[in-house]
Amino acid sequence: MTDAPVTPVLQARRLVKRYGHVTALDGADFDLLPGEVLAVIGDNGAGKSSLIKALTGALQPDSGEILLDGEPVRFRDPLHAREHGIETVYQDLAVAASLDIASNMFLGREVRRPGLLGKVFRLLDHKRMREESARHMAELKIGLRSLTQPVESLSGGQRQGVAVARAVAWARHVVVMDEPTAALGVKESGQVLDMIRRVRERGLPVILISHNMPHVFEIADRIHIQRLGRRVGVIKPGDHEMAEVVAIMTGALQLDQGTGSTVAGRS
Amino acid sequence: MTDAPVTPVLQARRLVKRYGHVTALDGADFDLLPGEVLAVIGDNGAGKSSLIKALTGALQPDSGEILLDGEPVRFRDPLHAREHGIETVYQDLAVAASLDIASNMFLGREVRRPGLLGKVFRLLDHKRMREESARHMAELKIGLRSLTQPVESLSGGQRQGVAVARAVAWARHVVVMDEPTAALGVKESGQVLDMIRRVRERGLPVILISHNMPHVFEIADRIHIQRLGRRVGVIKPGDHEMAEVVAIMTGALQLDQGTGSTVAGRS
Amino acid sequence: MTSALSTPPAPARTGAPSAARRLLTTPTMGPLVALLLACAFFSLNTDQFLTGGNFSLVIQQVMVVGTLAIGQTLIILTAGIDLANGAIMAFGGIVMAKLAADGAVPPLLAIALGILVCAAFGALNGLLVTSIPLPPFIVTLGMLNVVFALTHIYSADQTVANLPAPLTALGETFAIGGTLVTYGSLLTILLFLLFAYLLGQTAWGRHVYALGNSSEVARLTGIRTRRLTVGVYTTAGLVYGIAALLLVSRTGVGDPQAGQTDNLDSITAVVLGGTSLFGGRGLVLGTLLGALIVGVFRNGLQLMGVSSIYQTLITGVLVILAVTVDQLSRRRIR
Amino acid sequence: MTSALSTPPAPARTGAPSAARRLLTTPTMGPLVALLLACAFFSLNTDQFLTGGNFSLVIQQVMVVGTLAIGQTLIILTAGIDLANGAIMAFGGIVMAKLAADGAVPPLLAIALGILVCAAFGALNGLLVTSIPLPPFIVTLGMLNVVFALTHIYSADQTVANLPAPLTALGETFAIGGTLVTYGSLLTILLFLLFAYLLGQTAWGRHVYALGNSSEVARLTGIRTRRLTVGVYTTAGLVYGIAALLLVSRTGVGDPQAGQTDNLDSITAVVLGGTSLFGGRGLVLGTLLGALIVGVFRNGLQLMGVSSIYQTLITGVLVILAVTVDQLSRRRIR
Amino acid sequence: GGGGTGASGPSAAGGGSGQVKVGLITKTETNPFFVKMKEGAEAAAKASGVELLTAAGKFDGDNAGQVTAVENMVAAGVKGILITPSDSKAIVPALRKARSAGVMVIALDSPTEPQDATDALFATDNLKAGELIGQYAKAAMAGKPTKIATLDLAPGVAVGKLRHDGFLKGYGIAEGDPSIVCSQDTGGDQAKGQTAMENCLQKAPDINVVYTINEPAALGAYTALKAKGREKDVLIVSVDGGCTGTKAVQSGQIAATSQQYPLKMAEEGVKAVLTFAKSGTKASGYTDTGATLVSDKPVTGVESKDTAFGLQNCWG
Ligand SMILES: Nc1ncnc2c1ncn2[C@@H]1O[C@H](COP(=O)(O)OP(=O)(O)OP(=O)(O)O)[C@@H](O)[C@H]1O
Ligand SMILES: Nc1ncnc2c1ncn2[C@@H]1O[C@H](COP(=O)(O)OP(=O)(O)OP(=O)(O)O)[C@@H](O)[C@H]1O
Ligand SMILES: OC[C@H]1O[C@](O)(CO)[C@@H](O)[C@@H]1O
Ligand SMILES: [Mg+2]
Ligand SMILES: [Mg+2]
Repeated sequence: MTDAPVTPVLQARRLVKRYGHVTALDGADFDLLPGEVLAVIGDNGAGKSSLIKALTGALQPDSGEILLDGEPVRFRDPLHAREHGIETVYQDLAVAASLDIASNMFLGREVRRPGLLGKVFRLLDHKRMREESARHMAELKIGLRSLTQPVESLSGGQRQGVAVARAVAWARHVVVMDEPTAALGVKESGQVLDMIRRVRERGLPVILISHNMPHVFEIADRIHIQRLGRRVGVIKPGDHEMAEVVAIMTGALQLDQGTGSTVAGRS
Repeated sequence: MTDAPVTPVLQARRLVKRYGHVTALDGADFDLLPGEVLAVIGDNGAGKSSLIKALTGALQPDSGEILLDGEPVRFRDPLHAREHGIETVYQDLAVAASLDIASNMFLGREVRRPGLLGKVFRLLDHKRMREESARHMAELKIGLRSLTQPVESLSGGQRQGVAVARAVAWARHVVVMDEPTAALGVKESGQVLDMIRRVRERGLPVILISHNMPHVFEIADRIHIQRLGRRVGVIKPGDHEMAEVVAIMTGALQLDQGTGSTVAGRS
Repeated sequence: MTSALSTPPAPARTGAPSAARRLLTTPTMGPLVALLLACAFFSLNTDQFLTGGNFSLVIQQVMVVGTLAIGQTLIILTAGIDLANGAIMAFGGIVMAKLAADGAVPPLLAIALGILVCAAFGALNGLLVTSIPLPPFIVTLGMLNVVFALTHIYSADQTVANLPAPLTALGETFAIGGTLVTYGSLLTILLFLLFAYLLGQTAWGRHVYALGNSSEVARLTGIRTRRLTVGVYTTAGLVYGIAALLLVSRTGVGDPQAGQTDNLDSITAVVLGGTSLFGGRGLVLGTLLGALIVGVFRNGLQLMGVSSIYQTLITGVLVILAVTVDQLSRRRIR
Repeated sequence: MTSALSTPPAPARTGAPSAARRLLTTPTMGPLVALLLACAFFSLNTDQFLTGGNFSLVIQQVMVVGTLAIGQTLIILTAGIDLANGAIMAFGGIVMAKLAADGAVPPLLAIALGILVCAAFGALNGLLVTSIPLPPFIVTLGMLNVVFALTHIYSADQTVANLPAPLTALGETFAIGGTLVTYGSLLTILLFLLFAYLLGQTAWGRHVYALGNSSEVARLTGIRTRRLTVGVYTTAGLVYGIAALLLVSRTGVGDPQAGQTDNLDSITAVVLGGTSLFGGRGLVLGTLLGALIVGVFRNGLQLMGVSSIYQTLITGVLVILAVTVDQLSRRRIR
Repeated sequence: GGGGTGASGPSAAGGGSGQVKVGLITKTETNPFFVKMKEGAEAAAKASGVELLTAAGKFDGDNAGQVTAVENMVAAGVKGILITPSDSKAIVPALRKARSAGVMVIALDSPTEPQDATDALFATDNLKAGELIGQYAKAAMAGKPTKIATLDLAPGVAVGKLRHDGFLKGYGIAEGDPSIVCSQDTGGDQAKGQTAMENCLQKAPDINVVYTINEPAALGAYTALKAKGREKDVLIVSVDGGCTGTKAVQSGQIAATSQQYPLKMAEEGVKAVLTFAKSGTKASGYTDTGATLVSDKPVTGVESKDTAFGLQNCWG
């Protein structure tokens, strides 16, 4: 099923991560193909966030292997992954509460003024950063009454929007989004899905974690199903019913990876 | 449309709340009828959370009036609302990070040992609280590998589950949930909707804020549409198409409250 | 489903199968290891260290700061801090000593009044902290100056001696297996146990932790955070009053100069004991270990004849080492 | 869409239409009001207060603590704290004084070495804080003892006098409209402006605030939090080195006893200036105001002839009042 | 009251290791005066083959720290303790316990209250030291109208009060006299002394006599005066006679100082403990280690020595 003649952009083999006696990843495999939108679904606690954290340098797996474009890599930290063009929206909203939207959009990649002011005096180009942020936020159509207020005073959805806009704006290789629409309104969610499509059009693959099955079926090229810390299957939305996929996810059905057909599972 | 011969359980008239120069509530009205599930929908930043915070004592409106069973009330703080049987799941997860699940479930309502140990020595009945918590959590079918770990080590969805289970377990008058399923998996979301139904069966009204239109249409008796800090309409799911409701919510259509029909709006 | 990864403030589960694991994962493990290492070191390096009498002495020496650190623990658990505790204790001590020495007031009443005064200052701190609200650091810093001044004004800078028996009773000793222990040491240990119980086994304790995790969460959960905070500061003040009595009974005088570095010393004990300065995480028995670590270092180095400036140097290094051991032991468990 | 509700660390927008609103909502408003109130009070109550000479004096008196408080602000913005800054400064001062007085080393080199030593201790603090990681409170508490001891050992407790001119040059004065101002005062003001610029107008400043908001968020956003933290502590150490030079030039000697209460005093200035002890929120110019508030109180009360114990009492009350004004002014704006 | 004897652990007399141990507890480890005292004790200890243990309070006035040090030294088995009490009354019960455990206790520098709480006292007469500089200042001003600033120690520390009172006595005025225009605490610290003097000058620019608790405070005052160009016409008097201070007297920065002899206090103390260890005879009573007025501008009616003498006998 997952076989393709192309080299996966991002791959993981048998990742294991334990917290005390809780095993978050229990030998998880993972493949992301070029240009695809790969949805990762699974129950709460299935290890989806742990998986993508391991893939993006935010946590170090206890064992297992990660390959980028077929080459083994070990991301020391999120910055390292970022330097490889991988941008991530983490589930726990990586925004700095007391900074404003523009500062958050450009955090770690600030733009300095041209000329001496920037080179020698390292003066930030606030105006440009604010304008570009406004543009990116407008693309997402998140209604914001002020761009200069600290993000801590934004609504949960607005804050989420900032993180999504940032990832999309900067990605050069892979975009990873951990439940990006969880806090978003209908309109804003639609915008995020549009954005994901546009990212795909740019040729970049996207990893999307979501509990929203209609969204997943609407946008995903393939669906990675995570259960109890493992990948229990990868399917194409067209080949399966939504109800069937949910059943696999919860363990009610089992997927035979050879044939792609499902058999009754042990719950 | 909102007219009914019965006294609303909870009502608000022309609530206003400003943060600096941001107006979160701009004269919002609100009615909750006995025994109903009332969904509150609206874009990000529409003032949904501000509205229910004002209704449950978590914030003090700058002006406007709140009525409980037809009588004017002013909740000093969330405890005061709670004493009137109103339980709330706030959007920003009101759980104490370093305490375990049982402690969170019973926070503020701890059970003491029977007899002298409890009365004089104020000894907590950990066993009973843990057992009851396990029961409530099991009802929600949130998969938890340990009940005694601090909630900060739970996944976002698991944490959300704790807050929902707590509200449902304790409510005596009204249950308020601000995006309770936002972080939940498919199975877990289904459980929450089931729970809401069961609460309604107990005769308690439920206020549900959600961005998930299928959920809203599946469970709500009426839908309160919030836009730019105001209620722009209340509809019954049966009377309107989902797309139409979304259009009202985003301002593309306007609802004529007299007839219940929609007219093209100014966006 | 109810397995046993223990949480910092989780209650002891009697008879639970995982007692060993629980012990290993308790946050007091680090301080305990640090303390035992220090004891082992000093036992090997001096003859006088490993004796009942010397241990009794160390406990006497840390009981005042240790008791102050109980109150400090409560306040730090709520994400506050108290810089005024030593000053409040000094004032309480002077009040009880002056009232009793002048003979104007029966000794027991004098003690009660002294403790009450401390509780009142604690309450005042709590009211100020919750009023606007104001940051605890700055409230107690201001209060430190105020109470310090009041102490000197009230005492006219005179040390008060010749105290009646009840004020020094806690300095009397009784024997446990040949080792003489003061009643004050016993009282201190009992206070630690009492607060371990209150924090771990009562609703009040849960609320203190919840408040420290996030006062907004606590408020939304329906905890009366203002009342709770004032209560915590008042209780801490009460404990400082008991520390005042311990101090008076230990030194036999009312001393207006007392307690001046005890604020930082008590915070040190709390932090060495593994309690987070950000609130919501920690155990009062860790604080006892923290206080003992400092006391053991000072005593052991003195017994080894290390000169005082080198004592200071070594104590500095050891404080950092002790907390390193603590952090490492936690990481291993995670 | 780009209206102007200002954020604490937001940069100044030159020529923005909402300058008035921006001023009103800036978190330095509270300290400023408190300072102006204090100045008004003392001007009305003593003749000598409102003179250029007296203001110049107040600045001289607060410049050492003020400069230390710049470093303290940086560290507190990262959600850390530094209890060792006064001790590090004292050591730096002794190093430069001894090296220069013995004549072994040219004065300018001696100054450079003294400042470097301070930066090195800052770096050591930063490395320890990020290593395990360890809590800044306890690292710097330990370091306080270590550096204190080193100062006394290295100086053999001798005050070093007869310093060559470069070491005292900052104590010289120049006239601004008839009022004599020391070069040291000027340097202090310039340092404040420099760090206001660095924190508000450079990427480094943004990162410091982000780190203070949440080091996990900063890490996930791709900031090298370890390197940044070590950098902040090292920079703070460097600033303490400059404070050491200011101290030496002010007193004209290298004094091993210097700086002992400056740790708490510098924290007081930071907190009075409206910076949050929890990190991520505050302005270094607020710290300048905080330092001035303390200096003005002390000076004004002295001029009014208030006896020192009552000065302590009143200072305590005023510290609480100042932060009350600050908090109230913020609340009004919200 | 009192806690009986046994509370402090092992009986001291049975020192065990053979070598006689003696403890020295100073007020702080930051004042050169006490450092010198420690050096004196170390030298004497080496000469007589006894082992010296040292400890100090954390600040001037830290009684609790000194109590702990006393207990630990008793536990370490010292034969005698030399102590400069930070709090003359508060230390008494702890010393009583030590003595009843068989340890000889000698106060250095500052007395206990009551004085017989220690076996003996080797100290400067601090009231006298203050009186000497008071008399000197009075004579030097020769009837000119005076405005006096007193730069004191800290509230509640006996030495500070004794010297201050002695100065007023020598000057022939009482507390509250209108000629005292400014009184400030300095903690005996140079930087704080400077700030205090600056503020005093701001308040009363015409101050012409400055009493200082010790020489660090005096030097701070001098720096402040110099900044105002007033160093020539203000008379500074002090107590201590340390080498830095005595040099300042020589160069005219300080007009006169009462010199004390910490080395002597320490040496005598160690010797006394050795004698006790050998013969069981305890030292007793008060030994005035002397205070000498040092000045290069002698005044009539007050006996003084010049700085040549001062530098020969100075400490630090
Ligand atoms: N820091 C941690 N400490 C302890 N346990 C953890 C930690 N992080 C995650 N876990 C545990 O690991 C398991 C997997 O968590 P993870 O966050 O990866 O799940 P998830 O699939 O993302 O869930 P959700 O859909 O709720 O976000 C959970 O049981 C969780 O409790
Ligand atoms: N504490 C606050 N300070 C300043 N502004 C605030 C604060 N809380 C809310 N706001 C603003 O008030 C408006 C309404 O916020 P609210 O949280 O009520 O929206 P919401 O409808 O719940 O949005 P969401 O669906 O994203 O949760 C938003 O513009 C938000 O930025
Ligand atoms: O600080 C007070 C102490 O300072 C001295 O004068 C030495 O400088 C001592 O005699 C006194 O005890
Ligand atoms: Mg997740
Ligand atoms: Mg909301």
